[in-house]
Amino acid sequence: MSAPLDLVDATLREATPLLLATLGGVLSERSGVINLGLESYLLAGAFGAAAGTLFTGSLVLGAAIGLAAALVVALLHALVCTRTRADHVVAGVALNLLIDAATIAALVSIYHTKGASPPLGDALMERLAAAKILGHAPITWLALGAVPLVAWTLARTKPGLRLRAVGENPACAESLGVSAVRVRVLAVLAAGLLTGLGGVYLALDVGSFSKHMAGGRGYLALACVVIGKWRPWTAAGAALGFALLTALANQLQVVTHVPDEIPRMLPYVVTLVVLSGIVGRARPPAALGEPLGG
Amino acid sequence: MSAPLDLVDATLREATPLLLATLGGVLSERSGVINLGLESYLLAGAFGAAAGTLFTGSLVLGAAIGLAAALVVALLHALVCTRTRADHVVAGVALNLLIDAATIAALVSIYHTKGASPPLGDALMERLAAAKILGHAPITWLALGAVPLVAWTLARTKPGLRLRAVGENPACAESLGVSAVRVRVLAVLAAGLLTGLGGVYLALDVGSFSKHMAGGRGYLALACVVIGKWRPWTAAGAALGFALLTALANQLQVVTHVPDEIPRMLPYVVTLVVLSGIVGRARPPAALGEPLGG
Amino acid sequence: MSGLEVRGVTKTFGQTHALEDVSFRVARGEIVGLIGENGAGKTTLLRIVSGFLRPDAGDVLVDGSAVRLRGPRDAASVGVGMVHQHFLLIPELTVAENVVLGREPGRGALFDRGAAAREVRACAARFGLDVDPTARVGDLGVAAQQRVELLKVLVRGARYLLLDEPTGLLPPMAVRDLFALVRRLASEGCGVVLVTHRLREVFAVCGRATVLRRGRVSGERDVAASDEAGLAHLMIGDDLASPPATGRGGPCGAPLLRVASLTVAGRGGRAAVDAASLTVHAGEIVGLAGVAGSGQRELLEALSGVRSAVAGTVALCGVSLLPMDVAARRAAGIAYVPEDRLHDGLVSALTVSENLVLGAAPDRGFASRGWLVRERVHREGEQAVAAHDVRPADADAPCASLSGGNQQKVLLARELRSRPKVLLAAEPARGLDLLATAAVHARLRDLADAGGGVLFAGTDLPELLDVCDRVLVMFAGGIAGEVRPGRDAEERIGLLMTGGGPRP
Amino acid sequence: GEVATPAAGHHRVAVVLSVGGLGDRSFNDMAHAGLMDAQREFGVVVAYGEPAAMSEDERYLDFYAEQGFDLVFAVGFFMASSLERVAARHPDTRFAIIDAVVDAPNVASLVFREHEGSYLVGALAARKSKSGIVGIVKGLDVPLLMRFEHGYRQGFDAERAHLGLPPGTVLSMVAGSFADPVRGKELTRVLTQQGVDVVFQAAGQTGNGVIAGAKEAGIFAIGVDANQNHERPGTVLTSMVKRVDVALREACRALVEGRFEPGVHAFGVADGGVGWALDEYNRPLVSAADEARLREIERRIASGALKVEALPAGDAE
Ligand SMILES: Nc1ncnc2c1ncn2[C@@H]1O[C@H](COP(=O)(O)OP(=O)(O)OP(=O)(O)O)[C@@H](O)[C@H]1O
Ligand SMILES: Nc1ncnc2c1ncn2[C@@H]1O[C@H](COP(=O)(O)OP(=O)(O)OP(=O)(O)O)[C@@H](O)[C@H]1O
Ligand SMILES: [Mg+2]
Ligand SMILES: [Mg+2]
Repeated sequence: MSAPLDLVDATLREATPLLLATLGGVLSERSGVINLGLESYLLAGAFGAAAGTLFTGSLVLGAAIGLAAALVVALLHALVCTRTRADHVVAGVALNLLIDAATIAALVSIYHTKGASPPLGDALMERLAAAKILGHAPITWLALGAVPLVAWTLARTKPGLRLRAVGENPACAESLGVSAVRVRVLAVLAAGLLTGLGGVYLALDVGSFSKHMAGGRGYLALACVVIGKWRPWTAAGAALGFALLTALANQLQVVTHVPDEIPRMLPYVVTLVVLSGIVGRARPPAALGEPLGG
Repeated sequence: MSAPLDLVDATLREATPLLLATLGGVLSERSGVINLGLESYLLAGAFGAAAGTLFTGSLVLGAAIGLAAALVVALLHALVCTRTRADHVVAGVALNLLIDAATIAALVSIYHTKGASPPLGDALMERLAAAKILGHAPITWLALGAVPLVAWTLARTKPGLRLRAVGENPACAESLGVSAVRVRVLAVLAAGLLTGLGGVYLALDVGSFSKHMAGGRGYLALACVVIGKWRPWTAAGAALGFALLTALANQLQVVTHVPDEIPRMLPYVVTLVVLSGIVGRARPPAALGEPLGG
Repeated sequence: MSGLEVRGVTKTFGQTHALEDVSFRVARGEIVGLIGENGAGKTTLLRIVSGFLRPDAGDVLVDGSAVRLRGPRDAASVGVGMVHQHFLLIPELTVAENVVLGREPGRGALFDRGAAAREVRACAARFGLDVDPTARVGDLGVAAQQRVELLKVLVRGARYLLLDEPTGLLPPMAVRDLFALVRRLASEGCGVVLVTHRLREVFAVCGRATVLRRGRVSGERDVAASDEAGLAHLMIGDDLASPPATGRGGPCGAPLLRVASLTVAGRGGRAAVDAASLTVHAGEIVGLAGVAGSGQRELLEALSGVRSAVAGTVALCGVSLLPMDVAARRAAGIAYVPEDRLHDGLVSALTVSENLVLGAAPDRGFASRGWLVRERVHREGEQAVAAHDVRPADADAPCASLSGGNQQKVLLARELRSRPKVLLAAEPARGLDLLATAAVHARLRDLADAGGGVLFAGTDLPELLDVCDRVLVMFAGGIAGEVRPGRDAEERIGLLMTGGGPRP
Repeated sequence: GEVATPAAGHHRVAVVLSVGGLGDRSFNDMAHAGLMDAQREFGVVVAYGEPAAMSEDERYLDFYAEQGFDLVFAVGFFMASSLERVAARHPDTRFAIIDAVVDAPNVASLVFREHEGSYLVGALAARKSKSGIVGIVKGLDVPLLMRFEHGYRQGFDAERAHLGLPPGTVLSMVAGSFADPVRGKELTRVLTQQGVDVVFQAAGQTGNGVIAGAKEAGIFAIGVDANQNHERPGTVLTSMVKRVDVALREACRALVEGRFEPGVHAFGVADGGVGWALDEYNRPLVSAADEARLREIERRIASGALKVEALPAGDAE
């Protein structure tokens, strides 16, 4: 057991859901939708994956159900944020609180239990272990691969160009025949897909769903988006940085005896400090949070 | 014991912290600072009041310490949001998570417990009961009085005019010699004072501080601000509406047996629905969330 | 000695030398024209004098003594006020609140709204300005908003008034009113600086003209003793002997665009466009005149598809356009240069190339299966930048870094490169200098000569009459009449614009 | 946490605390106290860890198993799924889980018969209630908490019958959260308005508000899990305690004495795993007759003479 390698592994595990949510956040925010709802996509993805796997007995189907659940939540979010003049910030917060309560309600009504779904059976967990590639879950490698993919999509594809244009100036995009509503809905759905995959990872990694499982990772992902100045590579860098920080704090705890509130506060202190230090060219998309059609 | 009167009393109690945070949110947002940090002001106010009262043995001093704690948090928030180009949304979320962890850390270091502070002594609780006016805590009457006061300040005073001007067009205000930074800092401090008072109420009502005590009321207050279209009277109306809803749900629970998930989810569903339905003239302050000096 | 003077002022932005050793003065009671090409430094100079910018070197002197201006407030306190090209107003507040902000009347912290309204009303009455102090600024038209800007300066007792392109957005009557006010202020001892791209305005009101060229003063002339050619030469130098002629087109061809009884909903249940009918033929530039808010904007938006029509028909070469969305209309041959290029026209954070290909039909070859072919996009940008003389000639620069005039060139390049059948252009030369304006006019004529049609909406009547084959005049949402260039054309248009004259 | 150096002949016991760690004045603190008792009484070598996040639970359990500990405790319901996998990976290590059932050959599940303790406090409520209306505030509407309510109801009803009183009423409320004392207090007010004069809380931090509300209304509150009698002397009538420390210590004793057995071990009134708390704080509230009567009920439950139902007939967990 070599410590540096452990740290790399732990960082990758911590990074997987954070990275996916961060990339989702980048896509959504670059299209102009402030995405405070990432936390709810993670929760929906995790709940769907746990319940779906338990129900179908298949990991693939379970993961698909997790993604579908996240997509449904993202679709609701997208419609509220694009078809109405709703405030993005409040819509995101309300969605998070709603889905948090809804997953608990679903736990109670399906599994009659307080905090967590039943665990996946051994057979499933063994299949999960067998599916690992170089010691990591396939979703981890997907998350890493998604970074260049998202960067390339934004920079080099037509949908990417349109997404950026709508995030900056929806009126102009509309006048060129690009539907701003459509672009934003698709961007939020893409965010739902990526972040939902992060939620699937959370559930499959632990082997069950438990309430509040996202644990603020959605909020932290949004911080990564902003700290990374809305760019995929730098935002992903921020996510990896936070993951490393968390992994370090976890490893240190076994050795020394720090009270766990101190490491818990660290990411937010770092966020505030880094945010305050961002100056000059850190400009959000010009139409971020601006409702359409007014 | 008449049921309607009971309902009014229960609504007023529910409304007190929500109303204060909502008015704080109105002031902050009208000056251009997106205020997701209300939850942290509530927590700081509540913790300060509990710890301060336990330490000094005086309710007045304890309340003052609660307000001071909320003001310190608001000052930090104000500085991050005005002196730097930080993103208001992420700054607010990070602050909430930070203060939540910080109050737990403080509980541990002062009271060696993670859940709740020791309760205030009987003498203090009796003094609190004796201080009631027409069956309600003085803070409840302050909260009700604050509605016309905030409305009047915004509409009829020089600081109010300047606050609105900065929220709409800080560059224009600056060009006329009004310091946008100063106005926003003062607005956020006023939000800290009002919301902190709401936090003081939470702690004194229960007679102790316990972790996560704000329970999402800060987020709900922000929803009230937006649903109330950033205007004091209508936002206060939204806050009273939510309080009535909660009070009704509480009273109904004894009579019928509504599953508790429904009332828990209700405020957020209502928020999303109302938000979606707001059309036309619901326009946020033009410079809301816009950093200064770019 | 009384007057406002700058001495040896230098200002650089990064690599750009906006002003180099500029000296300039305006005496009390004098109206000075400040003219020059786009980017010559006029705005920069005014912003320095009014405290918005600090010079790298040089002094500002008011009535003989040097002043240190740390902000607009300092400038106001020594009697200098500026009216910006893009108004610095708060639409949500009332006129009175906008005017008194920062020096509100009232005891202590109280804001006395009545006193504010009285103060503003008194000042407005004194200068003959027509405003309602209790109106919301956002509800006012451009001309009224400008009066609010003027009031802000006048209430503060300005002795020097700096006006940056104040006529660019105004209809002719409002220009006349503005000039009357300016003359009156001068006669009361106020010094006025007027920045404009229209030389005839300099001849109309100014006593003296100072010409800036690439950040330096290239000359100062007594207006009475100069002519347009002389001033133009000072502005442009030997770059071009005479601007390219924009000759009138030949006989026009078949009808391209037919609009019949088009009606568009407006605010408050009124029709913004009310049963308008018009035809644009091949080879023709049709002007569209009217007081701002008469429905020109909504008409063009309805034709381009951005706004939906309530009733009527629109046909391009016989094919009905109304069922089509924006993309389909563009594919069918409609191009559109919106009035507000920053808001509707370009995405300023994207590069020149990206703006050029944004929304382009897939068959244009930038994209295969949705992936953008970078080289082709870049080449497209390079070509457009060269063909339209965009400066700096960098296709990968973000549009935000271009000057307003150059942004307009990019926009026009994008709309023309799809070889449209009909170009809808709102104020395509607004804010452009002499040369750039001439170039835009020439492009419109080229399109017409190649068999296209142009619908050209504008408020500058001489420009419209100079460029267009005929001018339609809108009034209250309808087409009030048609005027062909010729004697008295301007007067006839002016009459139709204000609701006078027979309806056709 | 700290890793103890193995000493020959000594048993080594590790405890993985649930998220939140020490200082919760409840499960974690009680588990720690039980571990210290075991160290003192049986000389076991001990270690404990406090995971920062639930996702770390499994790694902590693995860690202690790999370090060769003889018995590894998982404290809390939430660790069930992690422990299920860890136990399968380390078949030679013995595990125990508190407050949940894990079905594995090397795991002992230590659960509590909360309905028995709730029966006792329900009986006391019946003896103290003047109005004949008592209440319970639950954190969430879940079967686990149904056991509290059902036991409480049985004790209340039986005791009223024993005293020859007409049937009373038990009103039940759900707060929807374990961390909202303000709501707990408000619900207590609603109960008070209905005439409730004794309220039992099974709602975590929300319960702090229940106690505060009872204090304000001048009625009695009953604490839960840990002994909360000291929180508001005069108001807290008693507490329905779940002795995690007892469960943990008894498991250690079994290990040392070589009779540790996997499977479900339910701690109830008989073995002191659940009960009602009587100390200097609530002594003035409990008359000698009350105490004698409750001791009698305790004996009858312990002897099996009195059977307390866990759930109403027809309800399954
Ligand atoms: N934010 C910026 N960053 C970099 N360069 C800038 C920026 N703003 C302006 N420039 C440079 O300044 C030049 C002119 O800008 P500005 O908009 O002030 O011009 P202008 O004189 O008003 O021109 P126009 O008449 O064409 O509007 C441009 O060539 C541009 O390169
Ligand atoms: N904020 C700025 N940042 C960078 N460069 C600037 C800025 N403002 C002005 N400049 C530069 O200063 C030069 C002068 O610009 P200025 O706006 O004064 O021109 P102008 O004469 O007012 O032009 P126009 O007639 O188009 O209004 C421009 O060429 C531009 O390069
Ligand atoms: Mg200029
Ligand atoms: Mg310009």
